[in-house]
Amino acid sequence: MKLLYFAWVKQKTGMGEEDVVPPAGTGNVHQLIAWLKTRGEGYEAAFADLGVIRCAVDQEHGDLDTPIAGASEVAFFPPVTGG
Amino acid sequence: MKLLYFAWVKQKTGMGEEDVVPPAGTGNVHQLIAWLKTRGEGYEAAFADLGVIRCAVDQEHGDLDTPIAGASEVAFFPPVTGG
Amino acid sequence: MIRVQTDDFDIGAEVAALTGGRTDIGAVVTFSGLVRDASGSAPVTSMELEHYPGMTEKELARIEAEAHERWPLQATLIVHRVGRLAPGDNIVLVIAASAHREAAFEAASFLMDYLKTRAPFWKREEGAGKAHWVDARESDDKAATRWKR
Amino acid sequence: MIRVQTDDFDIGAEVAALTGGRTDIGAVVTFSGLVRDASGSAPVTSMELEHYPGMTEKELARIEAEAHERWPLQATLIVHRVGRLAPGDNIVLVIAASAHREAAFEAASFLMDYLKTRAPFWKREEGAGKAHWVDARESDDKAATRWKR
Repeated sequence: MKLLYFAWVKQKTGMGEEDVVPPAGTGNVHQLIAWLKTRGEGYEAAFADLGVIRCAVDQEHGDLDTPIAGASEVAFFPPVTGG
Repeated sequence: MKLLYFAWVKQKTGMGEEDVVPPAGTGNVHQLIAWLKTRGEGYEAAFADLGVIRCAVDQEHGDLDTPIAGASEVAFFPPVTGG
Repeated sequence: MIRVQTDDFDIGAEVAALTGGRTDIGAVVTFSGLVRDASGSAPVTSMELEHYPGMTEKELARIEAEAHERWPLQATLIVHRVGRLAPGDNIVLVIAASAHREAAFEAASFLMDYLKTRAPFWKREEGAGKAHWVDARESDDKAATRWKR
Repeated sequence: MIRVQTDDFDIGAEVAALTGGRTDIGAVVTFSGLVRDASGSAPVTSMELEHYPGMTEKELARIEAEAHERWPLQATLIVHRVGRLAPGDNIVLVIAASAHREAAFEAASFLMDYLKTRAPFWKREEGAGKAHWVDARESDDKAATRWKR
């Protein structure tokens, strides 16, 4: 599974993207974040406040409950500020 | 006093503008129209339906009750259709 | 700024003239109106735009001033063409520039609603050998009442 | 049509491309967003626009398709720039063309509200030696809820 990070989420994790294999039983976005936070300080900082984290699963807007089974790409970012 | 006519009001009166001296006592737009209608068929046709006549006194939107004392220019036209 | 002219206008050049060299404008809304080839079911092959010189300019200036009273606007422009036009030709251009988009959108919409119901222009459409003066639309009067206060 | 690009755009040329040769368009509304020289009280000397390639295009296409479902539109265009921009530079262009002005105004406003809250772009402002990611505005979320149905 490919993970992508944008804006300050990218700055805090220290990378724009990475390939990961989450442990069995990682069923939704919330569980994926919980696992990521065990992987180091950068992730802990990035995901400290889930109220300001937005996500997309296979390039569609999702939320903490969105299933990730079979997903090939999950992205994390702050609320969008384009336009 | 200068009178101006626009769009189909101009076509019906047969002229774009004219100088007139209304009779004493012609105090407002409605009285001016009443007098104009005595001046010929073209005026009668132009002012047959006052519901579709708009006017301006000295280049400001007016209505049938607008005074014309001292006015130098009164214009008659249909509802506007620009834009 | 307001202009009444027979010549066409260039939207990009007009926007550039309003915003050029400025860094306090965040939002620009333009409205341009064009001649369509049909009015209801009747074909339109040409259009004649008549206006009331003198009053037109005063009325457009008044409409523009009222927009500046109602919204924080950095710049506005109203350009209206007169004379003979063909389908596809530009008729009118309104531009509203502000720091934020809400004011720019509302002001441009307001300018058009007021122009449509207050500025002394009249359209005469020609097509299929017939010519007729365009009737005012009730929907335009209704749109203008949105801004009453 | 949608485009994501580093290059600037020309509003007049884009409108001409959408309306050229057509006689069924009566109203064109454009919105352009520009970089301002200040964000609140903080000076802005440059801006970096990041986006999510792939998702951005999908999201913009979805927003555009939704506008066409809601209003009778002859043509629409969304152009969004990415990369480094300076105060006064264009950021985004939205165009909506319709037979009548109500649809053109509403669709352009809708496109901007949805773009602001759904399209994956992020702004980073730099000024006075500091850089910060722009916070999302509550007013943008509120504006977008106008269109909920």
